[in-house]
Amino acid sequence: MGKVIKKSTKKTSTQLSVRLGTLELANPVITASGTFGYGLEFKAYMNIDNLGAIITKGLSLKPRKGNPGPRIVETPSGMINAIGLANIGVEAFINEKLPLLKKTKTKIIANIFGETVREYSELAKRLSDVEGVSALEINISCPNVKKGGMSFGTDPKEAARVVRAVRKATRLHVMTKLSPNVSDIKQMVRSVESAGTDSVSLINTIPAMAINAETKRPVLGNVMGGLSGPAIKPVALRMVYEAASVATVPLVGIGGITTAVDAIEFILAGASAVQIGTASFITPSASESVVSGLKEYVKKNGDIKKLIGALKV
Amino acid sequence: MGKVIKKSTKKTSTQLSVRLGTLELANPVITASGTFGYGLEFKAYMNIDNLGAIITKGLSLKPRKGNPGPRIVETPSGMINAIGLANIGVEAFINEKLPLLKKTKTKIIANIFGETVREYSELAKRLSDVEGVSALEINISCPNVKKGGMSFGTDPKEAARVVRAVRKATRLHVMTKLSPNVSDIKQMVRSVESAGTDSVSLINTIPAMAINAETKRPVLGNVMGGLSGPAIKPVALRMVYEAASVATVPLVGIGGITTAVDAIEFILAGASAVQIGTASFITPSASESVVSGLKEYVKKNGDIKKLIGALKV
Amino acid sequence: MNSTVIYNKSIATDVHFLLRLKWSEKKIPTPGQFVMVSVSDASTSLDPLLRRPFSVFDAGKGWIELLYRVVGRGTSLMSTLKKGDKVDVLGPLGKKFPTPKEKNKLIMVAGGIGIAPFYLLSKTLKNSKKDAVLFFGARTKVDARLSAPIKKLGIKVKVSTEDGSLGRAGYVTDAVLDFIEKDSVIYACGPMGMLKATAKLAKDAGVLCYVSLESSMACGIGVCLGCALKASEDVKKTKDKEYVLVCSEGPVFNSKDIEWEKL
Amino acid sequence: MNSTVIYNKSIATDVHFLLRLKWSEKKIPTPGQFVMVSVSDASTSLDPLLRRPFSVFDAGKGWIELLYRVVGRGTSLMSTLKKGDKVDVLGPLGKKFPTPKEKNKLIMVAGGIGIAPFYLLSKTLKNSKKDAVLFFGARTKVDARLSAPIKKLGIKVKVSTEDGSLGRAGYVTDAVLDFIEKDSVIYACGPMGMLKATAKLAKDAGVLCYVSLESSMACGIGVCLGCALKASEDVKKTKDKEYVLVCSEGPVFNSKDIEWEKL
Ligand SMILES: Cc1cc2nc3c(=O)[nH]c(=O)nc-3n(C[C@H](O)[C@H](O)[C@H](O)COP(=O)(O)OP(=O)(O)OC[C@H]3O[C@@H](n4cnc5c(N)ncnc54)[C@H](O)[C@@H]3O)c2cc1C
Ligand SMILES: Cc1cc2nc3c(=O)[nH]c(=O)nc-3n(C[C@H](O)[C@H](O)[C@H](O)COP(=O)(O)OP(=O)(O)OC[C@H]3O[C@@H](n4cnc5c(N)ncnc54)[C@H](O)[C@@H]3O)c2cc1C
Ligand SMILES: Cc1cc2nc3c(=O)[nH]c(=O)nc-3n(C[C@H](O)[C@H](O)[C@H](O)COP(=O)(O)O)c2cc1C
Ligand SMILES: Cc1cc2nc3c(=O)[nH]c(=O)nc-3n(C[C@H](O)[C@H](O)[C@H](O)COP(=O)(O)O)c2cc1C
Ligand code: FES
Ligand code: FES
Repeated sequence: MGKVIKKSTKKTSTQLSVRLGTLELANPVITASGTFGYGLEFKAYMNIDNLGAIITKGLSLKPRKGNPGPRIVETPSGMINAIGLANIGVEAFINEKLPLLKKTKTKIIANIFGETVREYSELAKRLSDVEGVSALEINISCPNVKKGGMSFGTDPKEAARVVRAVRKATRLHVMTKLSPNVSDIKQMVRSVESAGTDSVSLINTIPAMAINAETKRPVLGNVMGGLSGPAIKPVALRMVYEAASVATVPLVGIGGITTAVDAIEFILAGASAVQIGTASFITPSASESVVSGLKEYVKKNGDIKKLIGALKV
Repeated sequence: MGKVIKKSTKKTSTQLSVRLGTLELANPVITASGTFGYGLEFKAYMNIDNLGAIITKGLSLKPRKGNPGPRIVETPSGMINAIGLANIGVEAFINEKLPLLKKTKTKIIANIFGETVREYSELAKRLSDVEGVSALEINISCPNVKKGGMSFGTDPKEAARVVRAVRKATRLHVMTKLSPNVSDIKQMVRSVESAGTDSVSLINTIPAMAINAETKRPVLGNVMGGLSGPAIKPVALRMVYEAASVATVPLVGIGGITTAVDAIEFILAGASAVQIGTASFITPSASESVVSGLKEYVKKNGDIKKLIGALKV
Repeated sequence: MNSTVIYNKSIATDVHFLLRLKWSEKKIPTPGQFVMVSVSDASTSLDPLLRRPFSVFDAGKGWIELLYRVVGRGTSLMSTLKKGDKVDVLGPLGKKFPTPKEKNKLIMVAGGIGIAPFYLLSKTLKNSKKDAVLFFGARTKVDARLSAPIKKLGIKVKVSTEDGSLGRAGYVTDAVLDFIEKDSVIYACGPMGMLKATAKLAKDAGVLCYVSLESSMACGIGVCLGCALKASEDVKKTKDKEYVLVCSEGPVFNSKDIEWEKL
Repeated sequence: MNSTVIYNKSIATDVHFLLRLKWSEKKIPTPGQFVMVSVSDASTSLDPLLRRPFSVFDAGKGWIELLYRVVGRGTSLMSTLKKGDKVDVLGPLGKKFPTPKEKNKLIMVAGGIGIAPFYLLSKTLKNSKKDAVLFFGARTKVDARLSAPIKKLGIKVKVSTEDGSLGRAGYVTDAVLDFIEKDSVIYACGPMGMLKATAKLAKDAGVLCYVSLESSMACGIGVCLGCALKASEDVKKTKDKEYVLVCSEGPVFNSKDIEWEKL
């Protein structure tokens, strides 16, 4: 009996595994940058070994303090954040977090951002030198920094420059994370593809704002921030579907995913994997629940890979 | 006593009035195109005389049947519609609806859209010939038509072409309604301003999609549609605030407004008036409630015009 | 209209509820009409956002009753309503079932929760009541209990269950076939598949058939144009209409007016 | 953790509630810690989306108690909770009040609902209890009733009301001033203005002061970095930190660690 059960688990587990080009994941569930700390914080709430991959908080060359508060505000079925990419910096990450983090069998993806193309390529080099990082996710789309950031994310040529530089600097899998703040996401996909990205993740938060009518002031210290959570899911799904119509590399869907059903919707739209963001704030083990839900799904319906882009239009 | 009360009402009413360039409105509350029918339908639920203005369902030269169903789907704190600009056509509007509609003292604004620049200018001409229409709102941003529509809305040059043609064809107030589906809303504002628009309204719905994981099909007959409702309010507020930083013509804020407080937020961000859309579906008299709420506000705080763009940053 | 819950109790099964609300609108709902219910209070939650449509199951002096099945978020929330709670209701909306003629033999065909509008209709039947019959298709014999209130009114009820646990086994439409006479008129409400089959049946038999349809709705009052269904070729030609609006032109339609192939 | 409501009753006024929940977590909350409460069930509503933070008012074997004031959407929803309802709670979170030393004279300063964490703290005080005093600033004498439970524990309570309807009129901090001695230690919780004034007072008097702070929170567990407040110059220099996280490094801070000018 023991054997039989083992076998069926094995089957489920291969049926849950997905491949993003060179990057093989035990399952398609990845925790999104900035919503899962450096991974270790969640050990108290779930088994992080069960994830497909963990993406770190966005890393810069130097540590960053972030924006003045308030940094978050709730909105209908969503939230706006203006953290300002606060992070401990790549060296502290490598020295303090990575040694502990790489003990998990889950793949570690480092999310990186710079203010110049050069900073991106230095980050890529530095992270390629160390053991334990499986891929880099290039954040060209964070709306919360004054320099760089957004302009890379909305101009296909600038985006390609960043990707090309990172591509040259590393042998790791390169995932490029796109901003939703563009008229034509297809053009962005084509551009970062031709610059050599191995996969494309989308979407980052949507630039947004909240105002306190009583004080007549913006709610956020930074005035603007990025909208995330279930409110943006319909926009994210549309963008993944549009991206899938032109993409030749694998896509990773992000935006308001809280359940396994949400994940399946993104996979049907064309994503090979998904990222769980805001949902982890509400339920720290949300990502693990999505994995369990997908496990149930493949037990009944077979290989998850058959679902990728299987939307009947 | 009676006199005193009358006086104070009068004061309130001038304190609620706003001016969009040449267009004077008794109050800043306008019902959004496509969410208020041709206005008459709401007589059973509220006094339409209390509104600042009514914007008609989008009108085209010829009647349009619209998209196959399902045409709407609910999303977290929002909804997606893919009506497909179904409308009775400009002639039927002029002959059947306008005669009844112009009995209200509320200003009537005709929302127009075409598939070519020429169609826009013909619509503008036709509607300028008749009595009862105070302004035209140019919809260059509807995501639901295959031809025209979206491409006008996301390309500043194309948008300007449409506005210029309408400007030439009419002496009515021209309001241009912008799509949120652009990287740089400021550029769009500048472009339609230089083409001669008298005011700018924003935002239209955000392109979006819903998928039924069980049937593996898109929920909407048209696959994609436009997201509206409270979910998009933070994005709309941000865009109005950005637009206000460059606009020289008055702005009209739209997106998820359901209460007077929401309206005040848009006004603080820089809007001279607001439009109520999806909220009218949930409560047919929602727009009237916003007017009442603003009335209370100005009774306590004085002229609403002082609030326009008064955000302290 | 803000309405107070008189009671909200499960009926027949644990997913079916009967909700009685105070009703102070001047308009009294007629059989076939529906109401739109706000399941969340906008001051505390904006999700679910849209109202949910429900047929009027029964109506009396100062109250209305809805019969609903818990299928998703909105109906789950509704099922937690308690006596004294407030709920916002818009209506009555839509067109009623045409009053059957005296000479007509009324055949009601209901599938599952589609039975809801037939109670009020049955109540309003007068002399013709003795000739009226309800064919009720249910999943199981437990669900079939939903027809008890109509039976009590003195209407003949013929049950079919999908699992054969009560009455005839199989689709309700199969049962109807043998029963149609020349002066029969069919009123149907239920799942699309059932309505489609019923419409075909009526067409083949050459009898009049009215169907109460469902569609996703935002406004319920004919302004969002969201609830449109394809009209039949016939309607298209005679009225130059490609779509009909379920909320304002229906929910009750002559089955000939609908393009069944497109559903 | 899914928790069952034991009771949820209004206390002192009709906007203050005491919510008792079953508690099966191994970790027992200590004074000053907080929990994050999910006010809506995600299977029926995604709005409000985020959990709400609340200090632990009291805790016993198998239960915890929260004292809350209805201020907005989330707390309105909470106020409708009834015995037997389920609510999802995350915690205990954050750092506790440091245990006061025997020799210290404990001065608790609470403004409004800021009284919440002091009940559990007062309960844990042993010998020092006779020397502890709570200064409670309330809007009116009705609000002032919130201090009754602490009084019952044998703690001296000195009330100030803004409207002068009970105790001293004016700000609570004015009352504290005369009371500070050399070995006093101040624990404060309440509105920002009050905390700022208290911190200044403590600084001027050269006594130790701990404050329990609030900030907008998304996660409550130190990962979103949303709840950051500016750290004092001192912290900046010694620890190279510009911000402190209220949820994981607080909510209780030494008042010297906070940059009060930026609040
Ligand atoms: C005119 C009319 C009368 C109706 N009368 C009744 C009635 O008397 N009793 C009753 O129980 N139900 C009735 N319904 C169906 C009822 O409106 C839906 O069951 C309800 O809206 C579902 O809400 P939910 O939030 O629980 O489900 P959701 O979570 O919104 O959805 C659950 C499932 O129901 C489907 N659904 C959602 N809304 C609708 C809709 N408007 N029409 C069809 N399917 C939908 C979804 O696609 C999904 O599969 C009627 C519908 C219409 C249009
Ligand atoms: C560590 C901590 C402990 C707390 N302990 C208690 C307690 O024991 N009892 C109690 O009644 N309250 C406590 N609060 C405050 C409580 O969290 C808020 O009152 C609650 O989140 C408001 O939710 P709402 O949905 O009702 O209000 P909303 O509708 O979200 O907002 C209403 C008002 O409250 C403000 N507000 C919202 N969230 C917060 C927040 N997290 N911090 C500060 N202000 C906020 C808003 O700006 C707005 O002005 C505590 C807060 C923190 C951070
Ligand atoms: C508080 C917060 C911090 C974030 N920080 C980052 C970041 O550092 N780098 C990045 O690429 N994305 C960041 N994101 C964006 C998320 O990774 C994700 O793209 C976005 O939140 C949408 O997904 P969701 O709706 O599931 O949250 C952040 C999001 C939130 C809410
Ligand atoms: C069902 C529906 C139909 C609409 N039709 C039109 C239209 O014909 N023309 C137009 O310019 N905008 C149309 N809109 C967009 C609205 O006018 C408005 O810009 C948008 O819904 C955002 O506002 P809201 O969030 O308040 O609904 C439509 C929106 C909805 C929901
Ligand atoms: S539901 Fe809006 S038109 Fe029918
Ligand atoms: S609330 Fe998320 S870090 Fe404190």
